[in-house]
Amino acid sequence: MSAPATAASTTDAEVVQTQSAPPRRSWPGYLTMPLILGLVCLGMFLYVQSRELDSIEARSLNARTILTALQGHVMLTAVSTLVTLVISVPLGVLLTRSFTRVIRPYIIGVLTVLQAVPTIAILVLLAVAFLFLGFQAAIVGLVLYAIIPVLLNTMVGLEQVDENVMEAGRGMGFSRWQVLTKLEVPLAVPVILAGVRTALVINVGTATLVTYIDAGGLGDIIVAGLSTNRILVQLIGAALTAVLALLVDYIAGIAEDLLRPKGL
Amino acid sequence: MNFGEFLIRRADDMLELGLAHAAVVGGAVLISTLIGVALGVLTYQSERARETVLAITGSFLTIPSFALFILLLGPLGLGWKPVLFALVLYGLMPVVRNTITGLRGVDPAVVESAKGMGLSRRQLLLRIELPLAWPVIITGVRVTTLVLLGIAAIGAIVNGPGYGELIFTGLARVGTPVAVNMVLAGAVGVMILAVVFDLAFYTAKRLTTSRGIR
Amino acid sequence: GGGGAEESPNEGLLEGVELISGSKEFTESVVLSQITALALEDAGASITDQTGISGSATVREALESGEVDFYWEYTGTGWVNILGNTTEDVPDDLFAAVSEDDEANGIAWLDPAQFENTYRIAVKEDFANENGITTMSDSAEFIEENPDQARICAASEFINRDDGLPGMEDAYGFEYADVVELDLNLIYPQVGDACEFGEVFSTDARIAANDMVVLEDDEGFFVEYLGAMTLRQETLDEHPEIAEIMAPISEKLTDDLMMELNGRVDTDGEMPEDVAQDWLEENELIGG
Amino acid sequence: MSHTPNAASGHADASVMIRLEELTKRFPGQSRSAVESLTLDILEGEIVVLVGPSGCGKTTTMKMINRIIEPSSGRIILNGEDVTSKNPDHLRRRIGYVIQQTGLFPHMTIGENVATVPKLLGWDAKRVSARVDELLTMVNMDPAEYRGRYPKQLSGGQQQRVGVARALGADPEVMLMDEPFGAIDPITRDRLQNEFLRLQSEVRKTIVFVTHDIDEAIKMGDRIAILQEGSRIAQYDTPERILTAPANDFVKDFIGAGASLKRLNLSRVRDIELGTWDTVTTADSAETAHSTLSSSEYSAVLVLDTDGRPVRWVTADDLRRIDGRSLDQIGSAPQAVVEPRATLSDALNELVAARYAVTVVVDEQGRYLGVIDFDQLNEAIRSMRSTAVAEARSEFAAHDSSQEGPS
Amino acid sequence: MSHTPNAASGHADASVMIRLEELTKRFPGQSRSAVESLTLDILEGEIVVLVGPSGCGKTTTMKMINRIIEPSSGRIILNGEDVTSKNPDHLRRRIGYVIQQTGLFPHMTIGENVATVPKLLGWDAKRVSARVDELLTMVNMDPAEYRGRYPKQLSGGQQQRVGVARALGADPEVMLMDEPFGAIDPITRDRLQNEFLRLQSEVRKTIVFVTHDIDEAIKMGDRIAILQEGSRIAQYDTPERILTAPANDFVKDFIGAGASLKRLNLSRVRDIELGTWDTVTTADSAETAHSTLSSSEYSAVLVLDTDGRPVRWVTADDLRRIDGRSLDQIGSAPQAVVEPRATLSDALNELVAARYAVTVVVDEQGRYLGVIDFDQLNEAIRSMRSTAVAEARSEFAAHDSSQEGPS
Ligand SMILES: Nc1ncnc2c1ncn2[C@@H]1O[C@H](COP(=O)(O)OP(=O)(O)OP(=O)(O)O)[C@@H](O)[C@H]1O
Ligand SMILES: Nc1ncnc2c1ncn2[C@@H]1O[C@H](COP(=O)(O)OP(=O)(O)OP(=O)(O)O)[C@@H](O)[C@H]1O
Ligand SMILES: [Mg+2]
Ligand SMILES: [Mg+2]
Repeated sequence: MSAPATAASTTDAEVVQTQSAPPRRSWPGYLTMPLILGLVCLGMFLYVQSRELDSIEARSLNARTILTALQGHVMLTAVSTLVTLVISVPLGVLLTRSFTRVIRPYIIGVLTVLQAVPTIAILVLLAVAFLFLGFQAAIVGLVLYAIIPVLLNTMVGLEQVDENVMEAGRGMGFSRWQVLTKLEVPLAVPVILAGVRTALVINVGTATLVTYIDAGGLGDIIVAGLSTNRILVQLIGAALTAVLALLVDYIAGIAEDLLRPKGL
Repeated sequence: MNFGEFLIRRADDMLELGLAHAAVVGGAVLISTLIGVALGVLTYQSERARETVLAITGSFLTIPSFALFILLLGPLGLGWKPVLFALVLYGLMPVVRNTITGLRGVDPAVVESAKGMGLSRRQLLLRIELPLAWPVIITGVRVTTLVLLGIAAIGAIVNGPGYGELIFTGLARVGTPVAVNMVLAGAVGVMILAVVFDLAFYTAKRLTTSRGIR
Repeated sequence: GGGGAEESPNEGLLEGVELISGSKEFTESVVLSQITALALEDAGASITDQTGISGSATVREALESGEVDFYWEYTGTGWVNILGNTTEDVPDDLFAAVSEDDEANGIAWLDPAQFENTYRIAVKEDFANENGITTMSDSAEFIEENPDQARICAASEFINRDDGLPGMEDAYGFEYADVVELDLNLIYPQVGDACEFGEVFSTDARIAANDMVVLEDDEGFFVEYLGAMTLRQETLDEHPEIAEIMAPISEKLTDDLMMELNGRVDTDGEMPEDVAQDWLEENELIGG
Repeated sequence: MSHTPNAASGHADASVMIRLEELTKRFPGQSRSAVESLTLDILEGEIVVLVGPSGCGKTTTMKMINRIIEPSSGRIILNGEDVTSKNPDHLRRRIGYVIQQTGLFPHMTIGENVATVPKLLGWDAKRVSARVDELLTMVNMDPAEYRGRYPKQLSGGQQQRVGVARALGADPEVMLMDEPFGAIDPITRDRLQNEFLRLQSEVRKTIVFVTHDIDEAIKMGDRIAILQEGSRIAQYDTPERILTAPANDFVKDFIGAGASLKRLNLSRVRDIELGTWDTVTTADSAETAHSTLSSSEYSAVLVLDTDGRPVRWVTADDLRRIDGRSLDQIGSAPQAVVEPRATLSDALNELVAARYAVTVVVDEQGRYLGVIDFDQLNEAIRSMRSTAVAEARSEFAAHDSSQEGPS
Repeated sequence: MSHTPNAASGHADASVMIRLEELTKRFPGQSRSAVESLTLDILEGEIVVLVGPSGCGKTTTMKMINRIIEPSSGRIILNGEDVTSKNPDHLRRRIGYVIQQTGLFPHMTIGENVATVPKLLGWDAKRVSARVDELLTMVNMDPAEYRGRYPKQLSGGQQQRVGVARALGADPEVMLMDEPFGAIDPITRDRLQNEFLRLQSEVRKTIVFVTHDIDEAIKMGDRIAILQEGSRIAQYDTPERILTAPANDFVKDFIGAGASLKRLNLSRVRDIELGTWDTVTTADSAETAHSTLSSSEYSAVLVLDTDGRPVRWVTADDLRRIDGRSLDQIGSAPQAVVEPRATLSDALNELVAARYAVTVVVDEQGRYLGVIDFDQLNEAIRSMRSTAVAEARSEFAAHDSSQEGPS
């Protein structure tokens, strides 16, 4: 290639490129994140190995406890996210249909209100007022917390779809359902997924709180560290949470690359 | 004492806590929005930059708030300062993410014609791209606000301002008659704030989103 | 406060001194802090209230960094949480050991009060009566026989400490079938529901309020948790009067008294500062 | 204007496919209606072209027919059935639609875009794929190259062609086409138009076609509705009649300069009587040619080969300088040559630049049939016009007398 | 093809505004280049029209000129300055751009859209507002009605017009216009074209204009570049020369049927010598008319009024039935009348349908100047063509001999 083109101002060249070719990550691009996360884990492992642990630290920082906590956390995140999706995407779709215009503000209002209450308060209230504990209560708390990001983004995403495209679809005899599934939802995927990824990260973070109602997860480790003032334990717990969040977000990123319509 | 009586007896408190809560959350949202939009704007064109920024702001959200508040206590002390700081960190990700998504969704034909008219990068951004991405961005801000309203309550552990005080005091007395009232009062307070904030956002979205793209 | 009818015992000792009161989030800690604050104010100090900080670690951090000037701590917590020891080797005079070791951190412990707020296991009164359980040993037996009714609600700290659940199970030679990990506060309402046994603090008014009874630690396993006021050594050096002022008060703080004061807040819904004020005035520890 | 020319007049026999009754659309917040009480009949199997100035309401009218825009008032009757309040999805599946802004689905490849309706109809993959290729080829786009691309990777005209291909996918009985060829170059457009007309002559769909190009309207339309602001009908008639008997100044203006020239597009050489010219054959001698020429009123003779194909114009001058060569080696080659299926416009085009001001007409084998000169064209035009005017007059009278009937 | 007609040949004197050198664009993942080594000079103050089949690379070429698409290789020289690697914003502010897809800003009202560049330039509010009104009026849209609307509330053609108005806002020295009138009806389009040409005659901007409409190209272009796939230049020449001496079959095909008729658009009645017809005046008696007629080769005389304006055609028949009426009360009114500034195409249009196969030419006051008959047109065309062919031949020879020079 001749000099002039390469000398072009970089920001501009990038714009042009993103417009002409759908951005797909290269293989090295895909590998960076797991590599970094792996290294972080390895670092933590080596550091913990090198330390004399007292009995309190040892009680939290052992493979069995960590794995159980991790597994619990993954379950919490996975199930709550799944439930969130199952609730909020269809709800978002419903709330963008014209026939729900009247009830729309109320439903959103209620959900907003629930979202804003600190999860810890919801958990406590569930536990105290309904004596509702454990995994299921935790899911309720997490879901209430994650609905709004997905719901709002679903709605905005759907509202943003180009009118002309929908008109063309309707003009071709697409039923409402087909317009929705074949055009609106795919075209709203980037915005919806932004909401989902936000919710996922929030869920991974918030799920550390459900340890207070016997729902396990990495919160067990963090709170153990917190309550006995063992910084190392806290740090490991928090770091594991962050690693998990980034990993989950990374996987969601791959899902987005696959789901994001390529023509956009 | 039922909940109603409790509220009436604590009405002054409720109002005061509410204002404090709203102030710290409002401040944090404002700051996160400014920083978040700026980060989004700086990174949305480059795959690597935006993934990095999202990973970093995302991992903020995973730091347990208890731990973060305690961490901040040393440098920032007790009260609103650590709370504000932590809230800003927590609030970034939804804003950044939606800013990026919104900017990337702007119709290339429109960007092209704007460029064709000689708008500078800045003008393009301020006059065309941001206004068009605005509905998505403001949704991110809305999510941030709601998330922060909740987290702000946890700020009570470092004696931060707001309804968290009621919630945590209540929590500390669970099993006693006032406990549920207190937690409930705190929760209701936050809920009311949520409604107020959300109404504000709804109005702001309507007022700030051009009729041409509604 | 000037203009009072009654003469204050410590009039003017701390005139012009500014102090910040801290406490943990639970009632007893707040009440103790309020009592202290009122007493010091009575001596002329002006007090900024920063009570109700959540978590031992938080409030301790606040003390060390000067965000607060004093709060009440417990010897057991000091030994394990603050000084990072385990409880396999608890010294006989725990208070002496803790206060000595903590000097290195620049924190002073005033002489302890007469109450002890330690770990205990509690059950519902009905449950105790029905099954004839009054001591820990009884419970060990019961658990042996009824593994399906052997669930304990406990908070993270208790579960993870040697002087908590693991050590206790060793000492009494039994094992709970299920550990329900909860926030400390959630335990009181959950006993009898999510679990049969619950970890409680001995002076907590909610024990009585929730119709629970404490099982006797007949093996004497639990570490002592004497309450004592902590403050930075430099504060104490500057104002040694504080120790003088607090000594008579600590004298009077017994288990039963604490239980009562806690109860007035928790059960009767009074404000901690009112409870503190009443008690101090009643006992003429401050001027009216 | 209360007198909207009755659309169905004179067509009572053919069945009406689309009837619009007093269709009105007023957009919220606008002072004027975009479409104002439009009444129009479209017969089965015909192509009706809507033309009119930008913003006159053509697109709005189209969108009301398939109910993408709900009318403010009025009725739409499809094939005898009032569909104004029917389920619009079902309605739309019977109606193909080419949207003005192309509206390709940006997240689907070209192939997927075109395959949309066939897939909707549940065709099997092989058939769909074959159909996609067929349609893309029809709009002059190489399937191998374009099938896998995304809309944003196409040029404007290519996008529009994909839009057309997509709308044809399902072979719907009724088609609405909103400026389908607006962004396409003349060669491709001509090819598409012809392809379209060929298809139409086979399957006879009912087509409503919007264009702003009056030439296209004349070429494509069985009837043309010239619309004024608010979709008020200025004239609704056959292309011939619109060109020769414009109803008013608006129509006249809209047709623009060159109405007569445009009119020539509508007739073909085979429709008029050809003139004759003096001919000789290559077998003839120079003398024969010379005598023919001297007895002719023209300054040249046309030399035909033995099969009767014109090969040369030869003048007296040429003959003088023949120098023993044969007749097909002198003179000049005839250039203005057309076949009978050429339009009169083609003939005139040749004529204008032709030597001897005459166009030679040959049959498909290239054999001489006759000539056209300007006077013949002039006469043809003039007679067409007088017929049209007479027709218009008599119809207008008939219409006037039937005014009392139910409206 | 290595022989790209040298763009600048014969124009060495006028200064080159835009020079494209070996400009190439290959989109990622495509096998063929969208633009392949295009070299083109555009002189200051001229309108160059790019025409070519859909997908041949016109839009890509335009976007490379203002660097919205970065070229894969090659150089762009603007006014002598290599701008290939200059800051594109500064470049673009000197270049107005009408995008093919209109690209209006959906969040701004029409008024705000049009005001964009004037505001950028920091004009005060009053001046901006006046300019907006002026521009909207120019594109035939009532400012009062449309200024406050949003793009989605406009019809397709209206949107396009706003796009044009917006690009004109700042009065840039160079304009790139990508099918600016593609979706506009002929009347409005004609008006816009004329307005544009009028403006251009005053300010002489340098304009690159893309269209797929060869008629528009002929009307608007000082020079036309006919492009083949990959933006390869098939011919780059004046409209006259392209019509009369197409470089190859591609160009011939692209011009399409009716090249000669199109050619007639380029000349005006005043450019050719008028014929004469026998005239009498209304003051003359029937006998004078009769004698004029009988000595005439035509079958009718033209009756002029006392000011010399044609009022009647009168034939022998008419005279016979005069019954004492004056000459202006018999015969038929002359219809085929044009003024000298009419194009030959207008004249032919009249001629085709004219009684007596003749078009009457009158001056601006309507006074008789002469007539045009078909033979005159024919001759005019034929002489134009031979001039063009001769020119092309001599130039080609000159070009051939200069092949060795630096490219
Ligand atoms: N982003 C892209 N990626 C790949 N190919 C492209 C892209 N944009 C355009 N093309 C191809 O480049 C060629 C030239 O496109 P361009 O838009 O310049 O054509 P055009 O001459 O403007 O056509 P039209 O008259 O249809 O607007 C076309 O074949 C088109 O398919
Ligand atoms: N959504 C809308 N809101 C308000 N006015 C509208 C809307 N859509 C169209 N109009 C107006 O209605 C009129 C008719 O629009 P329509 O799109 O039907 O015109 P058209 O005949 O298709 O024009 P074109 O040839 O330019 O495409 C126009 O004046 C337009 O401004
Ligand atoms: Mg339209
Ligand atoms: Mg183009």
